[in-house]
Amino acid sequence: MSGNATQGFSYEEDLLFERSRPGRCGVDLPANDVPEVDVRETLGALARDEVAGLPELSEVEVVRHFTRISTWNAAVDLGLYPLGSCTMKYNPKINEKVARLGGFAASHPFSPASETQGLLALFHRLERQLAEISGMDRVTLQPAAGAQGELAGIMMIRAYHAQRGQPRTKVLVPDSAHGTNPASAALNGYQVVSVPSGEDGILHPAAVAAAMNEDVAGLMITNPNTLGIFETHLAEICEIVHAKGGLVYGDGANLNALVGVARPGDLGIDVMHFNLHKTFSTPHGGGGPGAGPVGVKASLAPYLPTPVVERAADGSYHWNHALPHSIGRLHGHHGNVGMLVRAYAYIRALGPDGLKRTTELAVLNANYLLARLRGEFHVPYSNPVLHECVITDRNLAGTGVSTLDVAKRLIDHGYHPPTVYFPLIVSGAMMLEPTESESKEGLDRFADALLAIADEARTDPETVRNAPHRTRRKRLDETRAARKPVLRWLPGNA
Amino acid sequence: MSGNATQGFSYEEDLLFERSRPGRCGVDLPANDVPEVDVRETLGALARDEVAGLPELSEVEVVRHFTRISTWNAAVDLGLYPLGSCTMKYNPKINEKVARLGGFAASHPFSPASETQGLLALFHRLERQLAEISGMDRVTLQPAAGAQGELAGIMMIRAYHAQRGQPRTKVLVPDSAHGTNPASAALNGYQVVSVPSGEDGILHPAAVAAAMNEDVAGLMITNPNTLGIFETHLAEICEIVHAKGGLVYGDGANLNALVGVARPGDLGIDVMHFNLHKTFSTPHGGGGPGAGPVGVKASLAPYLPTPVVERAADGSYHWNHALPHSIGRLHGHHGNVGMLVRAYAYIRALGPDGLKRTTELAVLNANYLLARLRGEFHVPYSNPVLHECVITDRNLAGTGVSTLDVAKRLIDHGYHPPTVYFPLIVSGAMMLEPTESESKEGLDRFADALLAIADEARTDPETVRNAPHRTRRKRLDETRAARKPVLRWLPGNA
Amino acid sequence: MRYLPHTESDVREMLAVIGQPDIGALFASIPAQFRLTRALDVPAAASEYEILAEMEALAAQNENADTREWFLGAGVHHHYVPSAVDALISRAEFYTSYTPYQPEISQGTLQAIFEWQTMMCGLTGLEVSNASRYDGASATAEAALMALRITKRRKIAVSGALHPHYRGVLETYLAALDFEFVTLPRDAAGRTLPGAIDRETACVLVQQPNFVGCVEDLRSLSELAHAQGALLVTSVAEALSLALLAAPGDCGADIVCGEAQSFGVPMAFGGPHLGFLTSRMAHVRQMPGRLVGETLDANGERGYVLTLSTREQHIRRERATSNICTNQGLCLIMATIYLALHGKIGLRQLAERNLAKAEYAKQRIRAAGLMLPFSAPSFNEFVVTLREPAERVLARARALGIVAGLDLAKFTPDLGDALLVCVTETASRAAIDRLVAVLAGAGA
Amino acid sequence: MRYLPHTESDVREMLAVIGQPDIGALFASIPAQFRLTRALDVPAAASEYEILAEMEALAAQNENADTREWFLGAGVHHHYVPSAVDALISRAEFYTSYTPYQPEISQGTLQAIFEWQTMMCGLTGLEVSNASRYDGASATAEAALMALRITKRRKIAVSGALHPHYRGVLETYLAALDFEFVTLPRDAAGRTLPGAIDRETACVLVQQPNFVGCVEDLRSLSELAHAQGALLVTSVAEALSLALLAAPGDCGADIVCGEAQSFGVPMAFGGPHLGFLTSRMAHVRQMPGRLVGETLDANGERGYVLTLSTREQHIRRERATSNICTNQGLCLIMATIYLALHGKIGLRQLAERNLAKAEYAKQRIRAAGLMLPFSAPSFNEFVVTLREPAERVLARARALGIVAGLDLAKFTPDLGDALLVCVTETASRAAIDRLVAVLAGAGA
Ligand SMILES: Cc1ncc(COP(=O)(O)O)c(C=O)c1O
Ligand SMILES: Cc1ncc(COP(=O)(O)O)c(C=O)c1O
Repeated sequence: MSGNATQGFSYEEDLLFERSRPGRCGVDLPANDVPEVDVRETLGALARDEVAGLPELSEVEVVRHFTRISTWNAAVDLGLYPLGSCTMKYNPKINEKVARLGGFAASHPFSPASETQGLLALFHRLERQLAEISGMDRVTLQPAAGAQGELAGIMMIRAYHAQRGQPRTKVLVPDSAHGTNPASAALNGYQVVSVPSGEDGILHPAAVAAAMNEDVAGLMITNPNTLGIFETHLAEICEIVHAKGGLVYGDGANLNALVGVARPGDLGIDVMHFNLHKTFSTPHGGGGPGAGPVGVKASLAPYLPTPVVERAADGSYHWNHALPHSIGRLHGHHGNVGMLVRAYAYIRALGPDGLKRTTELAVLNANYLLARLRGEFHVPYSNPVLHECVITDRNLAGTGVSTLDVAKRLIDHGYHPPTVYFPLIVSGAMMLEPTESESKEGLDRFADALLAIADEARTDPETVRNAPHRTRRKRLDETRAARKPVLRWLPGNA
Repeated sequence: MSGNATQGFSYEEDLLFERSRPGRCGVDLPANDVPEVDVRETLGALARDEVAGLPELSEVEVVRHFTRISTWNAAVDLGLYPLGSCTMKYNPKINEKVARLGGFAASHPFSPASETQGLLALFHRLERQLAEISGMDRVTLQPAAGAQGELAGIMMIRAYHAQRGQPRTKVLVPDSAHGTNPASAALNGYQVVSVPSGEDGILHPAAVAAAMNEDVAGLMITNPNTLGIFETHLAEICEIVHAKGGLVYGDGANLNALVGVARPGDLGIDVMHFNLHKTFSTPHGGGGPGAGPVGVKASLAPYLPTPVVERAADGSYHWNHALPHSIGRLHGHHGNVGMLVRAYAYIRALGPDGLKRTTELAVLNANYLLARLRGEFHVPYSNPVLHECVITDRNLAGTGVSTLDVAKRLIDHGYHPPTVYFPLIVSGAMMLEPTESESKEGLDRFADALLAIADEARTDPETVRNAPHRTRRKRLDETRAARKPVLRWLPGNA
Repeated sequence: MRYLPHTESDVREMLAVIGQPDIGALFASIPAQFRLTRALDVPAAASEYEILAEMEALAAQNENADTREWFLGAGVHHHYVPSAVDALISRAEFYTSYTPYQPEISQGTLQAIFEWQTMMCGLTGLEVSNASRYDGASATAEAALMALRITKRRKIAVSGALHPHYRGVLETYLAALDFEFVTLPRDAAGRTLPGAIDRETACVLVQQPNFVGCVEDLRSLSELAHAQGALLVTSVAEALSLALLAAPGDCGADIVCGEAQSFGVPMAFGGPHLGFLTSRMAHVRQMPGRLVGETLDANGERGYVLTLSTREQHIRRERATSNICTNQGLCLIMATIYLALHGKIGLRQLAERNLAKAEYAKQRIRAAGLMLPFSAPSFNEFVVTLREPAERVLARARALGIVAGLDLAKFTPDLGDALLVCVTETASRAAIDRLVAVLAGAGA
Repeated sequence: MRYLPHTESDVREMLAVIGQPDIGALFASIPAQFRLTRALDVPAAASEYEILAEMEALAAQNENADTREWFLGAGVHHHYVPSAVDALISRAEFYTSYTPYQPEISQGTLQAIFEWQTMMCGLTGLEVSNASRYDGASATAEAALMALRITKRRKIAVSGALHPHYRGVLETYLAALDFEFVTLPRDAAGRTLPGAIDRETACVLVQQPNFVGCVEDLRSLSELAHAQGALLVTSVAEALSLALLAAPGDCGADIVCGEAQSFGVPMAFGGPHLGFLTSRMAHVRQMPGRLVGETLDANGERGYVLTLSTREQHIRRERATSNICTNQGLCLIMATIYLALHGKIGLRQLAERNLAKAEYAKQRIRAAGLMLPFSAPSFNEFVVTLREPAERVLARARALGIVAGLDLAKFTPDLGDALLVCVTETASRAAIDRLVAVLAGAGA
């Protein structure tokens, strides 16, 4: 089996609460230099008697607990993590270091602009850079993730129509779209109209034209789409939407396919979000934090969330809260600043050539991987792909082995599985995004593993269906978890 | 089998050189702002054409390489590491943080004292603290590890005798001593005379008296000794040595048994080393760096290595290089300063009560472990132990299972083995030092594992003899490695 | 480029396998007129050494709590973070992984989330906790939305003492939806004055302690709300207060939401922080965001998985309970480690220490002849009425290396020249005394 | 106390199992009169928060390369360390483990050491490398001892241009042993002048580049040494020079030793650093310190183990080739990561950059009318003759935030008012120009 992984030693570790012993504590406070206060006297019935829900452990036990459980995770720093649509690229270590500088990490959002010029300058530069990269006119850094960026974008679209005195009720979303697109539109009170993709996996002008009318606020589109295919009719589609007074929202999750090569703004997109935790290398943190800045054309600039950072003639920076038509505030403060700092450092590291080269190699990797797999695996669409590709389990029909089984078996080979069963328009989809961080030989090892599994599906399907075999925990029963949910530890439910 | 460990997923990873591809590089230099130079022109034949021996990899590959291979190590942060005599206690994280402060990590040994007062103050305080803890009068922080501390101590003993015009040729070392003791004495040109321990594992006055004479420079003794037993006759032994003009060197490796409870200096020790990486929690770093400060009584102070830090009347600190009788310099600069910083932070964290409590609990843990194991395992000596204990494989005689097998089988249970086959005076020794960092339930799990192995040795000796079974690599062939040594990678020797 | 492993020959070989002459050909699907024919106008590539220098220069321009005496809070609190927290979240297995979609290789993250859920249930006195929201403000907005879904009513009674930024985000999130805001005024003591709660009211939404630092009487608020069939939603901006104040759930709160930045997450100019949301089990299917549940593997061993996902966007799409996908995972792990380190004893001691420091400050301030406008008890934050514009006091304090608090002029003009002062365990008695001296006029 | 897991009841239960009434009883073997009856006189326990504050205050009093323009080297060199190095050695698996005695659970450390050995062989042009010594000074002393063992001779011809501290440690280590030092003078060009090498000579010991920065002609020195049956031992204090200068082994050196701090190890006031030692395979059994070798496991899989331990103290005791036990393991891993990141291309570029910066500085200094006493080529360090006491120049420079170099007055008085200046990749052209201006009298 693949030289990429084997089986080894693994630690077990109970829950914090099971390791707890009354009287232990992992911190010590400085000696108290002010008078003690009597809690009851000060707070009366407003106080609680004791803290509930917390364990009691010493520092060494806590350190061992989290060090041990961490070893149960796959991670980008341990190997290929080809989770399609998530752009699991390498997270440079220098970004982690600079984000921890006291001037960033210990700064406060209510410190006046005059005392935080370094941060405002960074905001201003990053906004300009993202605008240049995307071909948009203005950018807000406030959204905490892509989905919040979508919400912000949709809200600006709503504000735009409202101001024109023509509120609209519908938003068009291709059937290949990510779940956050319809969810964001709905969260902002829009009715979602699903638009079918064509045989070739992309959106066709006719389909959009058929759905487009004066009651449609706009279209949300991902380009390249979730199949990794460039929406070749996008310009025409934008015209159709614009002709009916609608706006086009661009889901920028797949921007890693375009940076330095093409700009959504040039393609007719009116508003889009960036996933800094994808295209711009900020770490995914086991589920976040990310950052989802939003870029807009000038027409939508009046609706940007407040405050916006501005540069005065004297070169100093300040916050502008006075945007009369702003959709208002989306985040308690200035967004996920720590991620903005990292993304800025990433753009500085690459420069114009490096950014473009990154895109080229991300696309080269996806195409190489597809070339290695085509034939053995069914490829649902023949159109050329950019930064990611989708294959399916169709060719495994009859073996009893499904996409899920292939995914689990990949784990035994030392790989995080691809995104599976998405996009929904492809049955048994496996969505592979290697990113530019993977070397040719790394891709070859990965392709060999997938091919070996396809082979194994025919020769020894049971082994595939029962995978993973090498992990500390075997396949987990998700149905059981949902049937009678156990969502917290209670004494005795161990 | 023990709930402490199981088998899981493990990554494989080739050597750096096998992953290398011509043209890759993991760093970028800033643009050059000075004229390029022609190497040949400047250096002629003194230059080499190209660098040999180095691989070529990108940053992401290097990060993955070392992250992956790191997962093959056991570590204190992952669990009990009861390596006797090594005091593998918890390494507090705050110490790692403060040692990295620029004012320490980016400071230079040739910066004048006036510009490095913070470091000199720390040196001075740490010296005072170690002197107080050990009952010695002066301390040098220069030695890089315990063994270099031993060498420094022996050199001071030599200088002491030389100055009295009576150079001596022999050093007494108990047969239970650590290998560095005789090696250090020999490295300084002394003839080593081994003194037998008594039936009860400790040194007896008679044995020392028999070996002691005017040609003996001194005695090296470890207390508690390598069996974890306090040398109850030490005071008398010191008198015997002193009576013949000799000096007593104390090996402080086992100081974790005494801090705050008894002081070597009060027991008659003239010179001793500290292992800051043991008693004072500085991390062992996979083999170092450590730090081996040496404390001396006033009689040996004139011979301390130079320079020594001193405090002036005005409270400022300076280096004193003018010690006419000094043995000279032992280290290129001021020793392993980063470790001194960590040890200082550790002493500050514990304070007088914490230091003593640490000793008490280290001793409690060793005694508890011994109580749990006594009976099943043979205990060679009945004397009470302090911070560590020694058991043997005697009771396994006939099963074909030896100490080495038990050690390897412990790995399957998720524990680093104890120190084995040391001290040499105990056949099949297993030397267990849990340290104070281990909780009662942790010790119980560990004892249960050892007892289960003893049991298994009788019911299923093969399984024990072939251990470990759960690790990525099974038992390694050390004989083969030594027979035809392969000490570096060469193209094609993979 | 150091991040890119490809050699020239790799590229050639790969193109050969793909069957394309050059990389440009891979972009053939992009219409020529849309291809960028110039280099991006961003600064030239920088080495690590240059990046570090530039970032240090930018960082040096920002006042921060590492180098000042700090009394500014207002929802972002300066607490000491034990070094073990950063050491542990710096494990690549935690910070370079993603959402634990594949449980067999994500048990570390999943177990930590399960532990977080358990601790937050205990701290808030409720039965179910999700795995983070973006921040306290959006968590509060989503809590309100959740209340609307549960009660199917269309009125929200919001405390006037809710953090103005939370109120702002709430309004942004709800702007497009059909329902009505009623604002509950603040009484003289500094607490929310109930009233205007009726059968139309979906929820009463109050902050605990509220924006001006006063501790609300949740029990009576919940009685009033429940009497009308409305829910009590409690928003907590200073999570440490949960260790000292009666658990909102025990006081009748149906949903507790807020900001857990105080649990080991850096202030970082306002983010990334850690929104949280807990509720009664009865409402779990209306809960937004990820949930981790316990289950068994094929061998019957205990393990953890993401569960009840049918609430979520990737399954439910436009009918999901929220649009959230990427959340604040690593901040959740920071907080879980922080809470594990402090534990039951340490967190309580810490909260009591905050109370003691703040009470000492209040007493010194009164002694200095300054007015504290509110009589309601506070935790670690309170309002001081000044004798001059707060701006001037703040400027004087800054000159002395003290960040004295938040100028309330913009937020609660009715309070006149007022400052919101936050005193945590990080303030020494001497620093507090220096603060009081400045408030009282020193440095003028 | 936060580091100690024991609860009171744990202690009680454990004592019960042991069969002792109290902890005191466990120390019964210590004679009463020797038990400490008072508390240790050390400062009271401090919280993390207090420790951090105290340490930051101490650190702030030390001039350092993070905040100054740095031209001070002399065996401790300021180079930029890529952030991946610290991120990786901060893996607990590396820094909280110990010597890999148990290979099955130490393969990470063992493989890294094997990789280090391979790289150092390539860089020095020799066949075997050990797994670190304490530092360059003691590595050099042990190299001399090794030469004495190999040749069984009793004379050591030491270059007068050896780092004075290395010379000091050499003398300390050899003080007790019966043999003789001969010092080889420095010629006008700054190189070691051979001579006084005879059949008694065990080795010729030279530093490359030498203490005054000059590059020695190792080939001719090795010919002269070998002609007398002596070994050539080359000590390298600036390991980066190995990327640019002819490999000592290729020039005939039999043993190469020195300091690898330049490979990613912080200056840290002089330690911990990284001593290294390489030699010809023929001498491997005389080599001090640990060696890692390749082997197979029970399944025939490749793995690594500590090997040839019969040379070492834990086996050979007084007959061991050295007394070393704990060495500089983690520094070795830092250097291995550093070298892997730079690799063949990066390390060469870096070395050439150092040369270019130093040559630029020399040219500007000459242009400023100052004298460079030595004509021999240099790498990144060289001597400048001043027109005034170095002390005065250094003080002026410090006032401008520049640490200009090492005052040679104490070390090579024969050079008059002289400064040893080190110029690495970290010095910008502007910084170099500022330095030259100060050397030439600016700031007076
Ligand atoms: C195509 C697409 N759109 C939107 C999103 C949502 O972005 P985020 O997870 O940052 O909220 C994702 C993230 O997975 C995505 O893949
Ligand atoms: C008893 C004893 N003495 C001396 C030493 C040598 O100390 P170091 O390894 O720090 O050189 C050790 C270390 O293992 C030891 O256990």
